[in-house]
Amino acid sequence: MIPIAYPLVLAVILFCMGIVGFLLRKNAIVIFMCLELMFNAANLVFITFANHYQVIDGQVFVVFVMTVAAAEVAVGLALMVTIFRTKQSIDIDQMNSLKG
Amino acid sequence: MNIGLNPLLLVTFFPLVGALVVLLLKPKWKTALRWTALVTSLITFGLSIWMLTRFNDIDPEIQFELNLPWITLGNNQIGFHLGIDGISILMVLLTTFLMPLAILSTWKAVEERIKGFMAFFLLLEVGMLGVFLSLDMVLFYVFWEFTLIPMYFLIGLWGGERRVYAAVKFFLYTMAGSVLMLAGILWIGLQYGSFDLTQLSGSGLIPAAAQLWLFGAFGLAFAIKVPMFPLHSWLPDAHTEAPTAGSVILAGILLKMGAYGFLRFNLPLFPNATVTLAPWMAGLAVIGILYGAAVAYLQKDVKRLVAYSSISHLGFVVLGIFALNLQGLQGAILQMVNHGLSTGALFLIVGMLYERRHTRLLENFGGLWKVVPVLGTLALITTLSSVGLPGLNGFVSEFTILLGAFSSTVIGSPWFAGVATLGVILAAVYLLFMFQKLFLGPVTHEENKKLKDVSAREILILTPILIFAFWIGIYPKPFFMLMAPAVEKLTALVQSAALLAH
Amino acid sequence: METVQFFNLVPWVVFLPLIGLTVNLLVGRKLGEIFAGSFASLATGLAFVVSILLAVSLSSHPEAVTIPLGDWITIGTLTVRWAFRVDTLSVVMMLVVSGVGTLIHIYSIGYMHNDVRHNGDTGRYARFFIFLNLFIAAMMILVSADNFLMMFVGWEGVGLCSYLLIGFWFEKGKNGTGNAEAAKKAFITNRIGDFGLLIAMFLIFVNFGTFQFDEVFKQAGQVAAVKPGVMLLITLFMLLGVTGKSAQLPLYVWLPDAMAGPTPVSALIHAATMVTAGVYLVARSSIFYALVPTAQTVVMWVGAATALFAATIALGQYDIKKVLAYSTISQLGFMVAAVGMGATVAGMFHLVTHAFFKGLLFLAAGSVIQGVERGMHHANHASHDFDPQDMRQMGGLRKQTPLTFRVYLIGALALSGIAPLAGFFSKDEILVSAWQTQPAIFIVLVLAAFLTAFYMGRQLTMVFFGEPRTEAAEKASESPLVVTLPLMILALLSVLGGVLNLPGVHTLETWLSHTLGEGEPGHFVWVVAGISLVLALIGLGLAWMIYSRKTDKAYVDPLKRALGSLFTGMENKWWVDELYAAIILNPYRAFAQFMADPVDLGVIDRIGGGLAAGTRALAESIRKLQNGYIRSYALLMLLGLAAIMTYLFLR
Amino acid sequence: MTLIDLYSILPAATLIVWALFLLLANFWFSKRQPVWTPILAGAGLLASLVVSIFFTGKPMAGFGGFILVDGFSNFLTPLFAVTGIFAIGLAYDYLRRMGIQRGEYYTLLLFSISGMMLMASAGDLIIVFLALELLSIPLYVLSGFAHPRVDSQESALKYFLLGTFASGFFLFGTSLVFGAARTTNLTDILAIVSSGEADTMLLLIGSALMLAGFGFKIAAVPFHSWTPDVYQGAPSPVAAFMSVGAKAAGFAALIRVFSMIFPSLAAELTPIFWALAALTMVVGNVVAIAQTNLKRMLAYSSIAHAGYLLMAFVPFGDAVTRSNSVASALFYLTVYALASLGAWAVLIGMEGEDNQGTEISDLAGLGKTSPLSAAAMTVFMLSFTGIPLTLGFWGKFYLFRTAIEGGFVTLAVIGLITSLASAFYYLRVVVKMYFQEGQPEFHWNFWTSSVAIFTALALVVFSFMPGSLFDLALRSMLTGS
Repeated sequence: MIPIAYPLVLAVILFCMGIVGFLLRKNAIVIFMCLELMFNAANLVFITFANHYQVIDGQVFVVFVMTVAAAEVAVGLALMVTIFRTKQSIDIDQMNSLKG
Repeated sequence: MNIGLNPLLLVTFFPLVGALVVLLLKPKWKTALRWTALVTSLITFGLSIWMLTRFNDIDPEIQFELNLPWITLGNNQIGFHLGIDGISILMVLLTTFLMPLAILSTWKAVEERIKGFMAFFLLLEVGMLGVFLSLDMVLFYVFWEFTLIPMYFLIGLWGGERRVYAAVKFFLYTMAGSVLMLAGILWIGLQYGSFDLTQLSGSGLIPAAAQLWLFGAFGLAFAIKVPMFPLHSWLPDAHTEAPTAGSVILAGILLKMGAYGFLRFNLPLFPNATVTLAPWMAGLAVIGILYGAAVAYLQKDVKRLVAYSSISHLGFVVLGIFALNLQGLQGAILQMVNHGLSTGALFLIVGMLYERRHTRLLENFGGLWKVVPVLGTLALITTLSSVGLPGLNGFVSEFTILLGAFSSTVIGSPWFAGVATLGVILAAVYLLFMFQKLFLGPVTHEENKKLKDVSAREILILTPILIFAFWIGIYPKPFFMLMAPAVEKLTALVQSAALLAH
Repeated sequence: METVQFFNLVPWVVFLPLIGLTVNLLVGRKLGEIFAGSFASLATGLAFVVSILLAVSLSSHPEAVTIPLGDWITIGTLTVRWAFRVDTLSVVMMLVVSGVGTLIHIYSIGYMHNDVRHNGDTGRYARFFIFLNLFIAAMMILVSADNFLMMFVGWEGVGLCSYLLIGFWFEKGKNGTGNAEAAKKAFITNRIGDFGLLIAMFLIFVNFGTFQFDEVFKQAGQVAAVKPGVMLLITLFMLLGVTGKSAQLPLYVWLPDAMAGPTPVSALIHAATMVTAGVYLVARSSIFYALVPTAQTVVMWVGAATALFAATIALGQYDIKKVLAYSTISQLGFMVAAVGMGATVAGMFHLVTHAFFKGLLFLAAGSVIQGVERGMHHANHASHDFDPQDMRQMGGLRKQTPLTFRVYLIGALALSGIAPLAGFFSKDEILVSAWQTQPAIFIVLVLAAFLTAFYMGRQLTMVFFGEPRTEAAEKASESPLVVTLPLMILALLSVLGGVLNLPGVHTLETWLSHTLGEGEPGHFVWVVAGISLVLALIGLGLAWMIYSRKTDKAYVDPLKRALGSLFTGMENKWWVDELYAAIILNPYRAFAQFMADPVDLGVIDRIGGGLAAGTRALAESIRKLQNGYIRSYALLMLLGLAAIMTYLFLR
Repeated sequence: MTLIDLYSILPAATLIVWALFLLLANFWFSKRQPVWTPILAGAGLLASLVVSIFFTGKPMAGFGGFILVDGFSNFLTPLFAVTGIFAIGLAYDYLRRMGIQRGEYYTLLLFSISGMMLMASAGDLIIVFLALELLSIPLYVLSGFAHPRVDSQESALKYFLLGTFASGFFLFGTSLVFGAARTTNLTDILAIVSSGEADTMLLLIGSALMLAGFGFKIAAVPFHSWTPDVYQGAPSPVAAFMSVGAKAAGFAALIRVFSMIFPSLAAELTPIFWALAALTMVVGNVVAIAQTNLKRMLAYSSIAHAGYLLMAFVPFGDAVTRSNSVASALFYLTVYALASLGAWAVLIGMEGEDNQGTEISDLAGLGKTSPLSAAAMTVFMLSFTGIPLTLGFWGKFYLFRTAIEGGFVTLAVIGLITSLASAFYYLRVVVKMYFQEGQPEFHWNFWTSSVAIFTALALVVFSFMPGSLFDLALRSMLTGS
């Protein structure tokens, strides 16, 4: 049996990687992948605890999260495509005309 | 009692009826709009006189009380609670008296958007009367804040060159004071389960420590409105930029709301704090008296000069209030009326000059007494009333205030009144300076040589005020009798608290 | 003995002039000059009749009578009534005010007829009489009041009338505003005095609980025993009021400027009646002063110093009215010194006689001025810098205006204290008191009396003797009967006024003793009388010797050569106006300016604006965080979260 | 699935079904009679409104506690439906004028509203998450609805990325709470937390992360940065809808989750809420002063109002105050919703192509050219400021009363002072409209103007009798309290 701490630490590391990636990368696609990383870190925690407590709630939650994430991908990618069409770029640092 | 016939309800909301009628009229029916407003305010005045005839002037208690449940919130009842006593009745009468005169003064002065002007003016009257008649703190606050809106528009739409600046400043300053008052009201309501003044006044419920900061929270709102030094800087701008009728009401009535607030709230609700802080308030009042007088002296704009004179005159009111004895308090209330009359009349006169010359700068006038002798004479009497010449109204109140303050045990030192008496000299300095610049000396400007003297309408506006100026100066007894029982009750209340505190 | 009592008529001394002014206010302008003038005179005359009736009633019933009219202010323990007090003191004042007042009203009918034409606005004829009647009413309130507060109404009321009448020709004077400035100066200086009186009244109320004369004076001894400091304060603050109204040091400066008013005003208000209100006040409150020796000393020294000081200035003046003005100040100083010494009767006596002869002198001076004005018109040189009041432009007028000359001579001699004219007796009585109790004061007053004789001699010589120095003086003419008749009556009174209180008879003394209490009757001291008479004669003679020689046109005062810079000081009124400007007016103006501009607009007005600006600056700086970059927004969120976490861990 | 289960989600379900139907119907209408799509969408919302009102006063739990129908949801569900109706009213003319008249707008709107309704009655963290996404994802799309306008796309991307970022925090927080409490059901979590079996540290960290997620939705400082940019870039009716609906839903979730499961952590969390509320009020109001664009000004104003709402929520741990805490927040939300929708309605009337006409200075002269709109706008501004004789005053009144009742006098004073600062920028709008000359171009439209006038009237008329609304809010109790 793997101690519960291991997957939890891994989840935290994944979550932080996601955050750091979000803050450091410029490409919207990569940033979006970092967000998926954050979601999946959470999924990992759910699974870990569900397994630890032997309850099913965690697994249920994970299934929903994955579904929702898929929906988000659909919306997100569609958005990026339309942006790429107008701006020929998905560098998020070029998206700063609204400010103040 | 039949609610529909309650005089307070009729007096307070009759102007609203007029305002609605005004809203139904077409903007181009200028004469109809003016007459509607005038007749409304006259009927309101009549109603208030009717109320006066039914007022029992030996009863110190609240009369014509009307207490309808309005809003329930948790353990708090907010009542639609109106009532009148000897302290508020003079304020109500002053309001209803000045209103028709102010409206009459707009006959020629306001030519644009008359409909809006009259509607706002009548709404303002509702708000002011509500302030003077409310006995529920929340209701009071509602009326108090509501008066801001019509006045804001009156200044902002019909004012002078810097009207926007003045309107916004007026609004923000007043609101700055009242937000803390709201906190105080809420705190009291939560702690003692009531917003009802009649239950809270003199109840001794509020502990002395809490009284201090509550006094501050309420006092700030009132001090800004009065205005007391150093919170006065909204006033010169608002007065100067407001249209004549607006200035009259602003000086005549709106400022009184602050002083009235002290009387109605700070004294009976926080008697211990009142006694503790009285020397400080008196000190600020004295500074205000001298400061207002000094600053008024060198103003170049007549309206600004009169505005600063208000600071000085209202300083007397505050001094009288915090003398906390009969002379001081009755003098203060009478001074409120007197300032409303004499400063109101001064603004009306300045307005008449402005209508003729379209300037308010002193340097553009001079020697007008020769050109417009009747106006000059009326202005002279008004000025003297403001100077506090014995035989006219201002003297009676200023003298009694100073006498009260001089002998006040609460203020504790005759120095306050002694120094304040210097204000009597300074008032002569700046007011005679003003009169000289306007009416004496040679006529130096060609445009001034052909000015028209007062019209019948203008005489009609000023005469009632001057009649009262003489009346109060020579025979103020009816006025003192009207307020005496209520003031005696208030004084007894505060002084018993003072005994406990010492 | 049962006689008819007229005490209930006393309110009419106020009402009659009020009726007069109301009628003139409504119809005076329409009905013309004759009506306005005579109606006003009639009103005052009737007031005089009432005063006489009151005096008659008092002679059989000398105790003070109070006639209440109505309540005025009633608050708690403060009760003030409109009530009239008839006693021997107030009736003396009433008689003087209405008597001299009536004469001056009549005089004005003629004088103002010319004056309004000379100054170019005939519309103001009726206004003059309205103000004059108002003055009589106010003065009557002052002297007949039964309490301090009502007296204060009259006190300030006469101040107002003084203001209005000084500024009667408000568009004239130096730079067109000179008269208005003079009026304002008078009012404000008086207000400074009133400040003192107000404080005194506050103290009276706090310590006595009432303003009513009888009740206050009844307790005076008691209070003085318990609180001597309070009594000292009351009397000294009251003295400040006296110095304002009666033009004593240091507040006398308004009176010379007040000569800007028409000459009847100078005679009535600024010589005969209003300015004596201060003397009246001290006389009225003599019980107070008797209890506070320190205050008495201060009062008498103020009076004596003023008497001498003003007399020195009078020496160096060229304006015919200014000389009389300083003389008035000086004579008021005599009266104040007298009441300060406790010689109240002597002070009142001098007050009455002074009203006669100084009223006479002013009116005669007015006659002279108008005579010269007429001469000016005849001479047809309407040059603007010609001043019909400048004595240097006169000379030899005894031929052109013989009647005026004669009455002027009587007045001047009375003022100088030549026996047996009125001034001799009254002044002598003051000097005797000083001789007996205060030798230092005596010396000062005698010196002042000598100077008085000298400047009157100077004036007489410059105006009436020698040869005319200008064409206008040459062509000057005598005034009509309506002007000269009051002059003759006043001259008669100036001659005979002394009988009021002849040594050994003491009519006035006895009369006033009902109000002021039994005092020690003044003796007649031959030495004093001798000294004062001799000095007066020397003064007159010296002046005659010095001034009668000088006739050339470029007039330089002979004294100037003799006294040098000392005379320059007199000429320039010892620069007191300049001094006040430097230490009071200009600093106040600078203070007001400082308060108005840097303080009010620069500091207090900016508090609100500063807060707003500060908020705005804060807003702009926070706004910079909102830079539009997604990553910085995310970082901000992360930092917020980190802060929350840190708090949770460190808690 | 029982009938109760069905009833419990009926308003949301109605909308979802209706939306799907509308998606199909739109193919038919979009080209020929585009006016029918909004009318049908409105009908759907009306149906949902009727259903929700019909079930008012019947507390129930559906799907084994997943859905809680209680006073709280009964208050919010109709509010969301009405907001939706107004949002449709605002949209029709706007979309036509901007040339983005696509029927999907209404479908997406209905989906989002159904998410909000679910949020209000969520009884399980799973539902909270699902509802959050259900309301957010359509909004991401709607923000970019005005493509190819670059502003709109930028706002959509910002909203999407930051929103998902915040969802990540929320999700991770949820997982930690699950780890601590072994369940995701709110009622069960409460039981475990109060029994003391749960790991407090995990709970605290979890709650902080969740707070970040909610903070984003309600636009609380420092999670607010997206708000002005998105409001400015998104089509105005969407921004209007977001400023009301999304904020209300965020608060619904915050109130639901925190007052149901974390009252025992109140000691730890209260200072955090205190600081968030103070910071939000200050930053929102202060930065709004510096705004020149009306949309951004309204955005900062919405941040500021989030701060006031948070203030009501600060005493959430106090059992005595809690009912007032929830009730005052709901009351304030309602008042704010009316004023905000109205203000956006006037703004929409002002807006031309490419964000033209949305500067505050563009309002100059509106008082003369369109007196009714200007008067309505004045009412909204006064209501935002909290001046009497508008409902805004009573909103603030109740709110500050709650804060003072909870003992947070200092916070109330901060709130009062910042509301004074807010007068500064709200008044500027009035100044522009009335006191300055100008010829603004106002696109009058019946539906848009109706929204403005209706909300303005409601704000004024109800201010004379706020008592019934107070009662309504006070009856909106949460399950378990």
